[in-house]
Amino acid sequence: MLDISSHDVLIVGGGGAGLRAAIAVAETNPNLNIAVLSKVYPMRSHTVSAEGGAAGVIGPDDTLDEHAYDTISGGDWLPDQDAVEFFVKEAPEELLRMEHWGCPWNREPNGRVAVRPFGGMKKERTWFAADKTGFHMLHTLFQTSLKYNAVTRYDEFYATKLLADDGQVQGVVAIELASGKIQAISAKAVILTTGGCGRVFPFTTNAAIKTGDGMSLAYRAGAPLKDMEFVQYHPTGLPFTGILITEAARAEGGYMLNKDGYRYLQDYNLGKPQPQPVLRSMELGPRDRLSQAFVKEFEKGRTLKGPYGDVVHLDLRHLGEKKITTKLPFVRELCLKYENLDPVKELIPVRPVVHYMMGGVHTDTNGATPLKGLYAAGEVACVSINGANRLGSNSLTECLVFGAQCGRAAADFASTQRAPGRHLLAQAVDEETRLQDQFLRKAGGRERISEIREEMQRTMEQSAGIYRSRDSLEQAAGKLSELQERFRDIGLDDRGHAFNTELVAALELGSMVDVAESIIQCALHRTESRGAHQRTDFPARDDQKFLAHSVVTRTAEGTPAVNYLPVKITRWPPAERVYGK
Amino acid sequence: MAEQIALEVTRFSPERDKVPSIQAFDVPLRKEWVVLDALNYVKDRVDGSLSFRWSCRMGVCGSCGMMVNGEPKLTCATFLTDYAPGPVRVEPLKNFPVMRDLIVEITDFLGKLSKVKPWIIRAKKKPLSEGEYLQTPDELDTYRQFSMCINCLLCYAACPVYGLDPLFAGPAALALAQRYNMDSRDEGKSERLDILSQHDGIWGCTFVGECTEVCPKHVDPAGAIQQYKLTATQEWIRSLLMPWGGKS
Amino acid sequence: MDQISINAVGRKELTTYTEYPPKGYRVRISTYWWLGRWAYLKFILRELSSVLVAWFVIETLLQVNALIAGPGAYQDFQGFLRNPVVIALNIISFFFILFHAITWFNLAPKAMAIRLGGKRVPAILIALPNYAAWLLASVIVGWLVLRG
Amino acid sequence: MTKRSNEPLLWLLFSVGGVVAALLIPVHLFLFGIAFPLGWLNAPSYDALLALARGPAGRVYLLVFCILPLFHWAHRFRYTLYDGLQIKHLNELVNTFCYGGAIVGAIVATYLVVRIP
Ligand SMILES: Cc1cc2nc3c(=O)[nH]c(=O)nc-3n(C[C@H](O)[C@H](O)[C@H](O)COP(=O)(O)OP(=O)(O)OC[C@H]3O[C@@H](n4cnc5c(N)ncnc54)[C@H](O)[C@@H]3O)c2cc1C
Ligand code: SF4
Ligand code: F3S
Ligand code: FES
Repeated sequence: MLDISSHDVLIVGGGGAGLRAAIAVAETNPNLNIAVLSKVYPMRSHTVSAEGGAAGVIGPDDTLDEHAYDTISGGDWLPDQDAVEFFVKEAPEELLRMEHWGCPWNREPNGRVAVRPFGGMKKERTWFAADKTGFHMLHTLFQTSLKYNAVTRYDEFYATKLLADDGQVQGVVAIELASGKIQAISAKAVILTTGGCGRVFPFTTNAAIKTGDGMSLAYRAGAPLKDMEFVQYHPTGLPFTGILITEAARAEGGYMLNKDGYRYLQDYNLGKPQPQPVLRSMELGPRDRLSQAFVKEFEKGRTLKGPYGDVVHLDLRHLGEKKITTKLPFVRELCLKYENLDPVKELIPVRPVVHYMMGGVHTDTNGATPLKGLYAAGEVACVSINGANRLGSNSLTECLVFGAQCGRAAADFASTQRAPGRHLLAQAVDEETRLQDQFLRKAGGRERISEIREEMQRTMEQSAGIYRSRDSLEQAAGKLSELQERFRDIGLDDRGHAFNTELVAALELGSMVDVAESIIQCALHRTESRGAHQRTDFPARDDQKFLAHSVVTRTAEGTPAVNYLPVKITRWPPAERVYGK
Repeated sequence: MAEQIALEVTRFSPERDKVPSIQAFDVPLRKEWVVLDALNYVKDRVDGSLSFRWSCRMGVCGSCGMMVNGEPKLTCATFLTDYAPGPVRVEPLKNFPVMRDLIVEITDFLGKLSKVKPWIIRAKKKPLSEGEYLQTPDELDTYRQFSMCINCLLCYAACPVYGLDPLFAGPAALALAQRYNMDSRDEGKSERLDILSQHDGIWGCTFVGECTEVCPKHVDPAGAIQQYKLTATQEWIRSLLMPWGGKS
Repeated sequence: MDQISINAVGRKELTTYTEYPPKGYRVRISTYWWLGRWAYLKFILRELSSVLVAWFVIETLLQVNALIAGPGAYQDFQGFLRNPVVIALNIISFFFILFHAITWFNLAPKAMAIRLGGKRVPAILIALPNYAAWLLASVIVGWLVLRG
Repeated sequence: MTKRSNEPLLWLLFSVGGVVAALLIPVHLFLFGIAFPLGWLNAPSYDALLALARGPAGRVYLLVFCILPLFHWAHRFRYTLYDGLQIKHLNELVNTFCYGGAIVGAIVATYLVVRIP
């Protein structure tokens, strides 16, 4: 029989944003009954992979305004400036709170928290825990969350649908992976913190679980997605695996070299090479610019051929063994392990890889979406502070600041609501029938999950990569609707209930195709180049028409419809992005 | 055709099977492939019903622990070529109940983790407005090693004591308890000691030491537990000498 | 391995779920688990060295007893010690106890995280004094006993 | 203390016993158990040995030498029985045997040491 369990606030996603939200709800109103639902055990969430650090103003010579300015210019004037101001103001306090909860931040000899420089930031303001910052933050949050008895965890539950009543979101339907049992979990408020969707692309730093489920859940429930065309490529991923070599490697002084051993970034308006790292210059320029420079170098034939596509080199040798082992031990470990080379003595082959989604579910600064009762925070959401290009180390902080903020908002909202009724059960029964009909009980089904997934990934890489054009995007749009069609004919080998990971893979693929379509549509409509969105047919930024957020909603027919929302400007009028000065 | 290697994996479905069995697949042997890539190859191209956990593929999320030729390993950090010419046998982590194919039940560990109170305990909290707790790099260094645990549970699969007595708190949970004990910001040592000096806590460990040998993150849980025993004994002597409340 | 074929799965079966927590399959540990891995065997041998420790303590107590009983009894006891079986047992004990001593001194640093000047003292620096003490103790005992 | 059990005491005895056993037993065993019986070295005379044992230092030494390693044995053997034979459910029996044995040994040792003329 189908079950329903109810809570006051339900958080879908147990990563940095989700756990921070759960603690915020518990601290805002200790009487609330909180649930955290996650498709993997919370400490497996992708936040665990973040390496470099989390930004927040701490130094005496730094100011909130400078952090805001770096973020806004880094985002090519697309961030909402009220959101950014709120973000930079809350950031130091949130990071400090992590310190009080036990996060092992690196320290200065006098015992104060240490900070390091990061790409696109003019001051040193990135807090770090060696090069495992996300790992330490996630485990600190998870372990701290264990002390709150009000939190019920649904570990290894996969959310398949948002329950909604009259436009108000009141819970989810989820599969308990261990048993295959389908459950309705109702709540007065739901917070989505399901992370990003890098897996839509073939080469990505993102973990297998980053399949855009939350974006698709919200989108299908009628919530708009925002700025989906802005996909961040990180300039330094390892070929084949896509494993990230953190920006901290460049912040500590690493060089980017082309096949002639030349620091090619000087040719792309990023400043003049200096032996020491210079903030907001050369290797410490923003990620979009660095990734674009790679493509230009490739076109000039100045990259190196590798078995997995072209690469350039990241050179850390001059930093010396001591610095590498104390500041970048994980980088060395990863290189030794996966590339069989030692960065102390050898050059690291790197290429741009998909890393982060600037876009996501549209929310206000409280994390509230236009759907009543639905909130979102972290990478799944788009507040937006990242605009057209996120600065490294802003996103871990974003998870904390907006995770907490939306936890508080959802707690307040839930306190005023009555418990949803059992009538939601009917929707859950429908969902169960859908899953059965579409996957488990269906006869036949000729398509394999992996084939559709790979075709989708190839399409996205070719048409919505670092550079895009109308032709490539239109082609991709056609291809994706074909894939949507073929997806309906998917056949599973596994019809069992206990831990049916193939069913999960199918559902994740469904989410990814949704997200891919919204990326393509937004990219097609934005006929300008800004930040991470570069159109070869429209190479200039167009503030007249596009100082605006793309907002994509699902029409009644299931197709995406794109509209625009103005950007909120407070104190920083649009200007040219200047680096290397 | 590229070179092949035989991959033998455990299959088990609680709905269908009474006991697990072994199934063999031929997979390509590629230089850059880890064991996890081979499993994914099978899942994507041969048999989609093969179930296993994985996520980060970079040795940090802790979900892909399995027995590879009898040794507990992170399959995303274990290269296939190290096992050429094969066969490579992949089994679910030892000492845990098998739920499906290569997936084991680990809620036991999560319960134990909560029990050791792995969070900062303080008599009086410092307000945020007063800034951070100062902690020198040396103080950080005393516990950093124990904070590196990714909860992959390879150590539980290697510890015979845990296999024999599932009540034993086990290496990772104890190492994490010690991680907080050694943190200069924490004041919960004696609270944790009350829990962990029971029989199923630190005293269950007989210092087999294999936990440390298999740990992919060099956490050294064996060391953590022995140090903990030493601390517990010191505390015990102290409470003998000062029976009227020498608890620190 | 046979898959459940698609058509064979009836509607009824699909709505019966495995219970939660699902019954996992627990592998029983073999009585001979300690033979399964070289490290486990080493561990068991290390632990069993304690039996030979106890044996030698008993042997020593017997010797003390003989000492109390007078020169005649003491001579008889020396005869007992010359019994090949006893010698063989002692030789085996000797190796076990050497094994105990070496593992003990090597593992001691693990239990003692001694810090000097903010850095953890390397294991070798803790193990070395142990070995030195061992040598010293052996020399003193040897000298005292052989002197007479 | 009741709550915290007597494990710390047992562990302490085990550890100290382990140290004594590691430091002293090898040389004793080599001399008395191997070298003298095989005639590799000249055994001390009865009188010399008695002289060594009867002094206060000799007596204390013998007590330490015998009692602590017995507790070392008791602790280790207890866990070896638990794990090797998988009989943790018989723990009361095992504990009585092991620690009881060590206590009896300690009493015998004390009795003998006191009686050294
Ligand atoms: C390799 C790498 C390095 C990075 N380094 C940095 C850095 O140095 N600094 C920085 O600021 N940022 C960095 N980032 C970005 C940052 O780590 C992420 O943006 C951030 O961690 C996202 O956190 P999150 O809480 O939003 O989502 P996640 O941590 O991804 O968590 C998502 C959660 O949602 C759950 N979930 C998803 N779908 C479902 C579903 N259908 N049902 C149930 N649960 C579901 C998952 O189980 C998981 O618990 C890095 C990213 C990568 C990939
Ligand atoms: S201690 Fe090591 S082996 Fe054990 S769970 Fe932690 S990381 Fe894994
Ligand atoms: S293997 Fe087990 S017995 Fe102790 S030293 Fe490690 S926990
Ligand atoms: S997949 Fe994350 S540790 Fe192996």
